[in-house]
Amino acid sequence: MPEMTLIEAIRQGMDEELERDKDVFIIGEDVGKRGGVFRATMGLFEKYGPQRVIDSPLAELGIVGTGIGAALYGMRPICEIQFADFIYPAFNQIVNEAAKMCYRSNGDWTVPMTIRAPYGGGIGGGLYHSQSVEASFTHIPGLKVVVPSNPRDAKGLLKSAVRDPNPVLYFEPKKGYRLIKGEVPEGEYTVPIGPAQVSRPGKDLSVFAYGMMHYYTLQAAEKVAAEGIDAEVVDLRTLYPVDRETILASVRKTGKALIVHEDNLTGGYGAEVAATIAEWGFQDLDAPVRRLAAPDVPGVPFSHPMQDWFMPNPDKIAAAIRDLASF
Amino acid sequence: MPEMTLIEAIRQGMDEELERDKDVFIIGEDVGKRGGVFRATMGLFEKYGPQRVIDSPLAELGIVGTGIGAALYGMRPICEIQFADFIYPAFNQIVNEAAKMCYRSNGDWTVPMTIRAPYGGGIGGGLYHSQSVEASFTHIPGLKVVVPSNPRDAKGLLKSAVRDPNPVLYFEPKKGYRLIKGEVPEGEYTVPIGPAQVSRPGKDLSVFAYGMMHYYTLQAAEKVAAEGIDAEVVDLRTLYPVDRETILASVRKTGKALIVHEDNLTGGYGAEVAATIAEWGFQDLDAPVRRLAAPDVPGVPFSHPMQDWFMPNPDKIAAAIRDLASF
Amino acid sequence: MDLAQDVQLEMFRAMLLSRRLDERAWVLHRQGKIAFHISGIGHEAAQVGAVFAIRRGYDWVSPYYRDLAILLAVGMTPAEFVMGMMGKRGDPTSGGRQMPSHWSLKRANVISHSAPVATQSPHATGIGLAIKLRGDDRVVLTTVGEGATSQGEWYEAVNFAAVLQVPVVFVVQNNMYAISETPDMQMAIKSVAEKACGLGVPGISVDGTDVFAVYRACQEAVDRARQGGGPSLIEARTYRMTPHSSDDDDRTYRSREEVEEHKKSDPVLVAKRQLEERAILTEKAYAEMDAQIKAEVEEAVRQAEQAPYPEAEEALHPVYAEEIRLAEASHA
Amino acid sequence: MDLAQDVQLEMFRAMLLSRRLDERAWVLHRQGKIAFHISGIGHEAAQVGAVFAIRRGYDWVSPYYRDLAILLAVGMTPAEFVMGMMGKRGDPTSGGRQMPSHWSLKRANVISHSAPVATQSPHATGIGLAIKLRGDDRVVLTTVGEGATSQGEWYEAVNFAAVLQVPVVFVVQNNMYAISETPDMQMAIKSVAEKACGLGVPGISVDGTDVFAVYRACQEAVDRARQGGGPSLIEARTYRMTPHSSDDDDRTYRSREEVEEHKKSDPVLVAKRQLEERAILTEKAYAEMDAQIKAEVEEAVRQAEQAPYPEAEEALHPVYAEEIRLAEASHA
Ligand SMILES: Cc1ncc(C[n+]2csc(CCOP(=O)(O)OP(=O)(O)O)c2C)c(N)n1
Ligand SMILES: Cc1ncc(C[n+]2csc(CCOP(=O)(O)OP(=O)(O)O)c2C)c(N)n1
Ligand SMILES: [Mg+2]
Ligand SMILES: [Mg+2]
Repeated sequence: MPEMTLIEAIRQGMDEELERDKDVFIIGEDVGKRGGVFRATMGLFEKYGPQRVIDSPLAELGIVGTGIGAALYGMRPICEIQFADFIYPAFNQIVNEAAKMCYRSNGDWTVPMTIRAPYGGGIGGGLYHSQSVEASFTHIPGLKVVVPSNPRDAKGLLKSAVRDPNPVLYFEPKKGYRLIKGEVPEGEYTVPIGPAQVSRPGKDLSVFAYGMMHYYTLQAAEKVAAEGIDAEVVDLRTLYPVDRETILASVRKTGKALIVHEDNLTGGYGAEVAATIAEWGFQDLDAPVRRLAAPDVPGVPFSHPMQDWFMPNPDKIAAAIRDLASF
Repeated sequence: MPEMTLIEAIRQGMDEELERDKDVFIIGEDVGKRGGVFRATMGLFEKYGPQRVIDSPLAELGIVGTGIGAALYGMRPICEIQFADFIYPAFNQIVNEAAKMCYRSNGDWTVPMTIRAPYGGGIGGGLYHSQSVEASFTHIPGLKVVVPSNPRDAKGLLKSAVRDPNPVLYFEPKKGYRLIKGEVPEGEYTVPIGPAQVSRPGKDLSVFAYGMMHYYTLQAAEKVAAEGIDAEVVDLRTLYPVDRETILASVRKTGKALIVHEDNLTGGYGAEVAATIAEWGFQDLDAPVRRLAAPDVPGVPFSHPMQDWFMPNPDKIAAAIRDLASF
Repeated sequence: MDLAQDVQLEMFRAMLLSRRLDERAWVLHRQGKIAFHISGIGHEAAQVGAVFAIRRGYDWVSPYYRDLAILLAVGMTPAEFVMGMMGKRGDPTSGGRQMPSHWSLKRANVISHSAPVATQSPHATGIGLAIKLRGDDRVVLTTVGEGATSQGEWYEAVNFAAVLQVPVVFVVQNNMYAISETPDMQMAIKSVAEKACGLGVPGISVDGTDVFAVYRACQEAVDRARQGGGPSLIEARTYRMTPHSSDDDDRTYRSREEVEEHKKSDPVLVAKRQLEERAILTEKAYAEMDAQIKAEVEEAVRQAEQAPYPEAEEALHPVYAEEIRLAEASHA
Repeated sequence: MDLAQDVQLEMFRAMLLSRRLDERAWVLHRQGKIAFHISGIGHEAAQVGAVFAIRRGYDWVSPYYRDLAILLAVGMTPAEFVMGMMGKRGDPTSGGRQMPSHWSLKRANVISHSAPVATQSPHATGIGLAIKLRGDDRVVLTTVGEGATSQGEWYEAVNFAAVLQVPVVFVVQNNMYAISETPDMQMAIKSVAEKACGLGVPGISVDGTDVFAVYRACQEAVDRARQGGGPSLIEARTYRMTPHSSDDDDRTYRSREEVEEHKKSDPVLVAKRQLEERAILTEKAYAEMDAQIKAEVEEAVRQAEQAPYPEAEEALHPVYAEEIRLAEASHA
């Protein structure tokens, strides 16, 4: 199997879907000649032309709203939001329109649309090029929210997203674009939207994570393994709908749960995971449900000492694992 | 003490603040001659004139963005969003701007602004005149989010919101506008933003609620009291920042927790309350943390049988209380 | 007028049907049989003029809540409308999920819209883009009120359409009010059509109480769009003859004299006069038509009243497209 | 030119200081001493022309990221700028929280802005409203790029300002690119100034490489605003002479020839020629000024390099206004 980076896998996924289905097209800012500011769409404009890879005006609401309309007509738009931090102008279209279309029309109208957005911190982006925005969407019935943590899933989930008959938000951990490498199967495959995955079986405690934090969690698990702590790591992958079964099965096995994300603690996605466990896994628990997350400040500061303070990392995760394991 | 309705208390609060401080002004759609579509601002245009009660163009982003600018200059705007369902066009301004202003400028700039919006279902409003939107904001450091459940708090919290040096979202349970009546102290008083309140002390289990659901929860608690179940009811009132102390103190006392809201279950505000208890109240718990919330469908349906199915009510709450009490 | 006489009559009948049904809705509301009504009275010429300019059922429509006449003209039945008012299962817009007059009619290419104003405008642009990408020869008709043009959402929709040169006709029904607010509280220009020049699209303002004037303006825009000439903006100037909705009391913000004054240019009366002058309609033919329409409306109300409500559990689906079958099974 | 000679010289000096500092930033970036730079090279005339039209430090400014020359002209010191680039505690915009060039300068009435484009536009309108409500005689200057005018946010801001008739001057620095996209990908009109007619505000397009032309246009708009005449829209046409930012590679979307061609109308050269023609500046005086500025820039870099970084824990505050004291205490 060829090894590639996360962003290469995403690009290959888009390439194959554009090739496979002529209803698929990409729309976003600088996705054409520029190939996207992160180069996710590099080469696609040259290959598929300006009808399939469309540079849009600088307006996220317009990008998503136009995507919804095209999807209603039967197309399969991939909308690129340049940074997740800039998704909020489109919030009304995503939450009030795309998410509610199927239900409100009693199934007459559906919105088969993918919205891609790079998210996450630790890249010197300051408050507005570092945000984790998933929790704003993992509360909205009608949406699906996925976050890949490795190239294989990235490609497979992207292809599933494009083929999904519903609006799918596909958040890309941008710090891992070139940092995270891995094998990607040759030939056609998809990764289903829905199931989380136990990426490292273990018996002492369960650590739930996604995206870049999943990557770090695996590193932390190796660290503590050397100290005799056997952590199970679960890659949540699909954040919404919530895969409660996999979460609860893991807690049933280990009795302890730690949730890790780089979004703020309060009201972050970890709250729902914790609530799920506290409600339906209560009798399996032999320790408090812990969350390791960013502090409750409005964003990731630019200056390095403050950025480092903000971001979870393998050391902080390992410390939290040790702490919980010793409860 | 005079008795009044929830909406009268809100109006009186605004009236007194307009009177007290000439920097206070109201801006929104139809707030002038029309007095607001719910009549919350009735009479204020006539009393304070078009400079203090400003009918704006039909654009929520513009309302909030203009409010932020005025607040930066030192004014104290009260922005009215006609229905909470229409707050999303302003999401970017609230979340990326108002919330982050103080932090990002290292305290140089602050946004003393109140955003009022009627929220909640059960009024035949269908998907777009019934929404509970609080969970979209109780995750955003820099914001404060309050929801009054009775006239006394409504007036007192509104006055605190107007005087607060930060952006405060003030969500009004519109089904209770005229239904909820209560005594309001004469003369000047405020209710602090921050603390939740034990509105009915009890010993068997704790029920956490706010807004209309708090009103219903008190009714449910009376019902089950007749059956010998002594429920403690906590009115959360300030949803963000979270009053973890009051929540945990109640669970310490009762050992059982039920959270009630009319927003969707998954990712709703209840998730954070449950996570708080699962993390810091774990050793006090002798039952799973339960949530009673709306089902995970995209909105409140219009047609009555479906609306009734969607909405929590005193009977459903009483059933959930009985169920948890018997665990 | 180059329109065939039978088409002119058909247009008039569409206006009258909309009017009578709308009036009946107000009665149903007074009778306590429906909880809410938002009216198109005064808008019939704007709507019928616009919708007759497209190929109905073939072209696409992204409407707004006052568009009863448009929906009837593309084939929504009066009974379907009343079922929507009552939240009956047979409501074709949403199976009782949405409030009345939040349209959708899949079989006629009318997309579902919501309450937040102007949200349907970018959808029209997207449909236009899809039509262009597929190489189809359809056009999209989309409507809003003048108040909704204050939304950035509307601006971005028209701008995208202009830049992408897609076949969309943006019709603005300027009825002089957005609930209580007058146009000068929305914009610093005299006519919505002036917005066209800032967006680089052809713009025109027409008398929205004259169905044939609206028709001509829209026909030109539709033709241009279909031939690849891109989008247009059309303002149809009219007057909201009722309160904003059944929840509104318009006496707080406008005088009875003003409302009375505008009844003189009631679009149904204007059209009736035009057809009479053109000797296409006689008083007798009108009376017959009206009687027939009124009977049709009564029959619709009867049918709707007898129709079942949805079961509570139908509300569980379909949140996702995968559940559409489940939803269908549950109300089969 | 009715501007006093010393003011003209002062304007030129402001442009040159901005240019030299900006060039130095690129060098710092190549040296690996800073991680990011977004440049104002090519924008100096547009910015200096605009900011000299207001009462600096008295009027308010709601700027965007390229406005280095504006910030210097209202009193940000070069050292403060470099500290911002380096994320040093002394960064006056944010104490190292924001990325470089995300301005704020409280003491000069420059508000804090963020990265999402056009978000600062409605703030300008709100400040204008506050000025009007308080009866003050200030005006607000606010800027964006031409790409940002595609945002509904910008449209609503100008529309509110027009309807409320508040004293705001909206300046659009049209540099022919929004990252890789040209104006025809943003709008279906030939000039941003055409947007004015759809919004009911005076609009004008000026040569943004001519500082005095920009000054005259802005002065007129500022005077009108101060006298209660409401907002204006001014497009200053210029060219982005650098890649979008230090993260960009512009060779993928524009030719080297095109970039070279535009160097002929480099606004600093244009202004230098103008002052030479008016005999206000000699080659010798220029060389002296330049040397002095370069020394000033080096001194700024030296100071900034020696300045401390914030402590990690400073990041904890101030989330809320109540914590401002805590924040101040922690870095006292
Ligand atoms: C985003 C949003 N804000 C507020 C409302 C509440 N509202 C419903 S209709 C309306 C006025 C609309 O006026 P206009 O666009 O002129 O259409 P008209 O009703 O006059 O036909 C308002 C403010 C809404 N539906 N959506
Ligand atoms: C809402 C939003 N979307 C996308 C971006 C990413 N972005 C940063 S600058 C830029 C181009 C801006 O172009 P223009 O407004 O013309 O200003 P210029 O940079 O050319 O001065 C884009 C797309 C952003 N900052 N904000
Ligand atoms: Mg109107
Ligand atoms: Mg530009």
